[in-house]
Amino acid sequence: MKNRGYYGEFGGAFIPEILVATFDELVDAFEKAKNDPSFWKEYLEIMSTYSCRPTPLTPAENLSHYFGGAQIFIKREDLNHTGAHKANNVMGQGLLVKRMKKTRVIAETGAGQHGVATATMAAKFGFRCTIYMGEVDVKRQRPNVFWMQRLGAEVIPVKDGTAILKDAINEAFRDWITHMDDTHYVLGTACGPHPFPEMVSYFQSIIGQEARKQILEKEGRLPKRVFACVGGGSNALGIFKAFLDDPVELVGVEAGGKGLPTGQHASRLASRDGSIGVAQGYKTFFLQNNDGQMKETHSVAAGLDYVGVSPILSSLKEQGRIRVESATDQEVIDALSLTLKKEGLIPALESAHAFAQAFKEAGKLNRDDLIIINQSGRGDKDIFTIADAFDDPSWKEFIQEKAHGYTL
Amino acid sequence: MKNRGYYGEFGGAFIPEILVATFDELVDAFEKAKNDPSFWKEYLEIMSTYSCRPTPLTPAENLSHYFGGAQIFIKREDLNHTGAHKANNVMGQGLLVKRMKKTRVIAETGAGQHGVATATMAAKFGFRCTIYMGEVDVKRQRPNVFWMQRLGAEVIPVKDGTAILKDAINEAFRDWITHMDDTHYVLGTACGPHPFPEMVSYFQSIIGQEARKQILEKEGRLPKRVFACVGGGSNALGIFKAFLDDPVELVGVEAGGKGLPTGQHASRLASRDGSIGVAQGYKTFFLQNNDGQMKETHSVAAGLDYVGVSPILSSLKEQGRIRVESATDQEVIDALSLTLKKEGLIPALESAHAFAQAFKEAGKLNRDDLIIINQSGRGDKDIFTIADAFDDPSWKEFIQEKAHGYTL
Amino acid sequence: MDTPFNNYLKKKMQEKDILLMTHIVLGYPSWETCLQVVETMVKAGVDLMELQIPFSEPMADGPVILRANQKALEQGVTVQQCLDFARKVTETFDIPFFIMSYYNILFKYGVERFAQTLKARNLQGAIVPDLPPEEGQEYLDLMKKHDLTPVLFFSPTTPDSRMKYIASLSKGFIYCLSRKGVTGADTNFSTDLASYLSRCRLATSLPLALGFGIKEKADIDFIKGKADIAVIGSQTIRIVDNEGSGAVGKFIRSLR
Amino acid sequence: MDTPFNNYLKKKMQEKDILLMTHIVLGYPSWETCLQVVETMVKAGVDLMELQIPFSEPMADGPVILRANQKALEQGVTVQQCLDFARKVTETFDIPFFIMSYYNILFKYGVERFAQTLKARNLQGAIVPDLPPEEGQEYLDLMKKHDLTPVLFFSPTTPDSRMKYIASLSKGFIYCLSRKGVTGADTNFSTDLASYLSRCRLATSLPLALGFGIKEKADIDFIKGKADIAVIGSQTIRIVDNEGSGAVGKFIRSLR
Ligand SMILES: Cc1ncc(COP(=O)(O)O)c(C=O)c1O
Ligand SMILES: Cc1ncc(COP(=O)(O)O)c(C=O)c1O
Repeated sequence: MKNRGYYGEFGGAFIPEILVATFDELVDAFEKAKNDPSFWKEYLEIMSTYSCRPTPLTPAENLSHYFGGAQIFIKREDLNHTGAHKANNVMGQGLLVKRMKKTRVIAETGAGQHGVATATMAAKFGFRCTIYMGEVDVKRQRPNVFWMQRLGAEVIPVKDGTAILKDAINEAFRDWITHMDDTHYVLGTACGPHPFPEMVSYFQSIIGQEARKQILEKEGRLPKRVFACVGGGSNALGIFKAFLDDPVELVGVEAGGKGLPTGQHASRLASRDGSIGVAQGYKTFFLQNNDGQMKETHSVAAGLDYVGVSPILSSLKEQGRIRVESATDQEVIDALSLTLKKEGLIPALESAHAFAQAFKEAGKLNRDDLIIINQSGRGDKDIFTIADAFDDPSWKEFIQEKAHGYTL
Repeated sequence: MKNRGYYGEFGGAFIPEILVATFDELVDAFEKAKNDPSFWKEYLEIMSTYSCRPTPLTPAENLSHYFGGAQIFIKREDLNHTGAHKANNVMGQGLLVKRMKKTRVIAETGAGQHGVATATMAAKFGFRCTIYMGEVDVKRQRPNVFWMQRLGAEVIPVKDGTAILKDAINEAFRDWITHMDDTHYVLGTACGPHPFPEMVSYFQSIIGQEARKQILEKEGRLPKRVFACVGGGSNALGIFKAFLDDPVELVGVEAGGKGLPTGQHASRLASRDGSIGVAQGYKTFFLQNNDGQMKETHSVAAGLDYVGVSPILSSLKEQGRIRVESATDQEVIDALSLTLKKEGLIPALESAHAFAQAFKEAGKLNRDDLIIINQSGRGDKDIFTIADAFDDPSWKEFIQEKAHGYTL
Repeated sequence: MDTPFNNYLKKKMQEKDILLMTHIVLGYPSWETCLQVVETMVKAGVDLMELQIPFSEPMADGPVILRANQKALEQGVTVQQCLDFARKVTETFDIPFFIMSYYNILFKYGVERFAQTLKARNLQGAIVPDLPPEEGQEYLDLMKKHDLTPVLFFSPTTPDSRMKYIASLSKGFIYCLSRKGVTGADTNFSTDLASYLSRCRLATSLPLALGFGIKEKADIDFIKGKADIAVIGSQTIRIVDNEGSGAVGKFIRSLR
Repeated sequence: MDTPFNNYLKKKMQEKDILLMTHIVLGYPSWETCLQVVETMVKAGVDLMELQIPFSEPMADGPVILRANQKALEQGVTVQQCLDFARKVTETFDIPFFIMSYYNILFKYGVERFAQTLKARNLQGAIVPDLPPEEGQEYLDLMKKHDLTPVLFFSPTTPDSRMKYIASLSKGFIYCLSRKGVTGADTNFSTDLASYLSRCRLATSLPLALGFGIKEKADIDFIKGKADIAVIGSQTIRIVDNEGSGAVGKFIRSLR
């Protein structure tokens, strides 16, 4: 095993022996690509012709005015192809897969965003594609399943465990353990065994590189704070990395679910409920019981509803380099609603966590302070959840009529 | 009345006397803006910071290879904020509304795309907003209604006439006739009385300006053909305008619906069923009976399902400068399916008409011929329609379960 | 300028302190009712009538007339039937009748043929709300050629200079919109309206018809002396809808 | 290298042409059944046993063992109960028992405390499939310190050099994965497997246990002489699930 990838005490590669060679190959391919300037160029080229990079940094004048504090800027990852920052990661890994001459990709997905992104990348690069998705999520996120299938991917509902994201990850590993010769596992976030945390944040770092350049060009100075939601941690690391050496406060926002005291949340770092453990191939803070069994988590945002968190974030948190907060489901819905009305933007429920926290802080900052919120994705994918959260009666009627039509 | 805006025998401003002053004011404001170089700069600025302009021109290598003929490029208007070229028009008119110091905007919408775009623009600019939408469309396109409302717009279902797009346009005019003092009517396509056809295509012309530059930069030569779907004509004119003086064949694609011979289509120019008339304030080809009453139209794509067509396109067609074809619902679904699988792109059903026609022609062209398809919007908004078109059983099940959940 | 129609108007205006013009949508709610309504109106002393050929896109009409248009079309009303009905009423009743419709009806029929038909059927002229004079040159010429009256509009948003221009192309009378908005909504009979009407008066020597929102005697009392013709549109349709054609006579008589 | 365990293995290997190691998931389907199964297996001549402490994320396990893990946890099985059960079987039965689990179970329990407990309860060692030696230094040291056997893995994808490295850290025997993939799937007993096993043999002088996919006598016949221990995992769970714990004895006896 060539390299284990530790960040402080976090990270590592806790993988079955059968995968060691595959990881060595991947580490090699990734190191080579990183050291080959043409690789990043190729990456930038595809991100600017297939997706819409650089994505804009939108001044949110109405929200700034509304809170009367810091000037708010929004990094628009929602404008990526497939609607979220997930595109950055899958396209990068896709290029790597081409270099490794593999012909099949697999991925886990929770909300379905990463599954759609991977299926899209696979279609573009001509790879065969299998997506593992917890059965519970398959039911909740049918629109994304529909698109993955239309994109030519096979979607396998995972019925084991709690039948959600973490179980899909296990199942993807099981597939990989079996088919590593022709298959690459496109992990969707900065978690899992080395080199995934490093690799995924490497591809996502394009977000922060752009944002830093954009704010300097526009405003001539750095932001005071940068906010990003934290599921696995990829969009957060993506925007944070470029600011690590700057006097910029970096704020990650986890899912507070029904409130930290209820225990129904997914705050591994912001709550006291997380503890260090080793699962899914890496060491980090997990929401687990004293035996080391993983707990059920809760969030209105499927993409934040995960037991583990990037080891890089755990380490940055322990070092005090980042601050981690949480936002409750209700705060998130309110932040989403305000952002819609004030700016005409529809953040994904995941991203709306970052907005919610920024809104708590913006008013207390000065008018010449700048803050950046990472809008990791767009919310129109979430219509079923958002309509339910708003308890919209005409939506229900619409669905009932639709259903009735199907019965006839 | 200052200016009537004719294109050959098409166009004009057939408006009630009460609106003449409002149109004169609008014509004035638009002329001034056009002649003020800072206006276009302001427009470019907002389109690049709020939306994602320039949108990419994506080489579709897999499709090109598949058809074995022309090299296919796709202009990615789907990557705009709100998911379609509609953003270009609404943001432009929004800037104009600011200049006219009006505080309220109204719009018609069929599929809901233009309604969402207008509601978004209104939120961004702080305008009050009312959207008129045929009751039939409100029922079919509930997701968009939901978003418009969340964006702060009032959505008024129009129950009159055939309760679809054209009736919503009439109703918007009725509102405008009543509230022109503080209200601007943001017409959604290059139709209606002067200056709308000119103004809307002016804002949309950014598509072709970019595309022409991009293809020249990438390939060093002009495309052989450019394909765009034609509803009202705004995305088609948007991409065509930049190529009008070039030796480039411009192909508009109308909705062939269930096939031209069935009469169930919306082909005003490509079929023999269209005839010249005057309605909704302008003269063009309409689908009407011998008495001049407008007919019902049909398309799988709500945004193409309109009785009239841009007078500018009617004129270009009559001059022989553009070719107009049609694609049937089935051809469109097939083209969409192929594009998903081969390129990982999800064109809107509207845009898929352009793809369908391009696919009919690509294989017959040479390998060094280039063609551009305008992907006017993204199709994930169309999931209800597309899932129905694919007759997806798990989708139906999902909706039925959802509905069942609401009944409990 | 002294056409027989002008003479008719002059004579009537001497007899009455205000004239009444009413409106029906042809074929709505049925041809029989239409005929009864016309008869009742004429008997009740209406001085002029607008016969609207229904159109699928009646942009300037409010809900009442809009729905009447729609219903008529759903029932299969054709332009030919409308013109035939018009012939019947001009043969039967001795007041001037105007065709009111949107321009596409004329355009598809052929504007010249339309004018010829109007003349042949003894109609007085036409009212086309979506045809501003700039777009209507051919129409104005043909109406003139066939000795018909093309009624044009003033609106509260029309500047004085444009009123003059419109007046210069007008014959018979000018249709003054009482306010912004479409047919059928309420109008505020206020000093604004009065000063608008005096602007109209200054712009033309033709009689002024005031339309949109006139519903009752009080409205008519208000405009007496300020305009010459009161146009009652949606209100009579409402009455026929709610109380039947029989109620229209009483309503008309109650107005003056 | 001549530990009591090694001596045990040597002795058994002299007696039999192949040894059998079986696997159960602790607490599945019930504690009673577990005890019956262990008893039956020992009586049927099983030479070694793996006792799996269930984990919520058993990444390397296939459907059969995975579901057994899950069911056990749903039934409330705890690590403490598992270790207590282990004490009971080491007290009752006279073969070596190994704890098999994923690393987080050890990590949360405390690796040192875990080793102490294993020793105190007379367990032979542990098998931790998600702990490659590079990550397991502390674990290896502590197992050594407490005279326990940490079983490491070879896999068909392990290069020769790495096999040597793993062998150098190993005690007792080496667990050779028969193929790519997780537990429970079929294995192709082919010349590939044979040449892989001779690679393994070259890399170590320790006995080789072959696991994954062994289901019947034919499989075991194939590996006799190529490996020293046959590991039967999912298959016995299947048999208990389908035919009850009683059927296990007959199955085990049928293998050799
Ligand atoms: C839009 C969006 N944002 C954020 C996340 C969370 O992932 P991460 O923390 O890796 O950015 C997801 C995951 O699905 C997502 O879809
Ligand atoms: C994505 C998309 N494309 C095309 C159209 C058709 O309009 P136009 O012909 O004006 O581009 C619509 C209208 O809703 C649309 O939503």
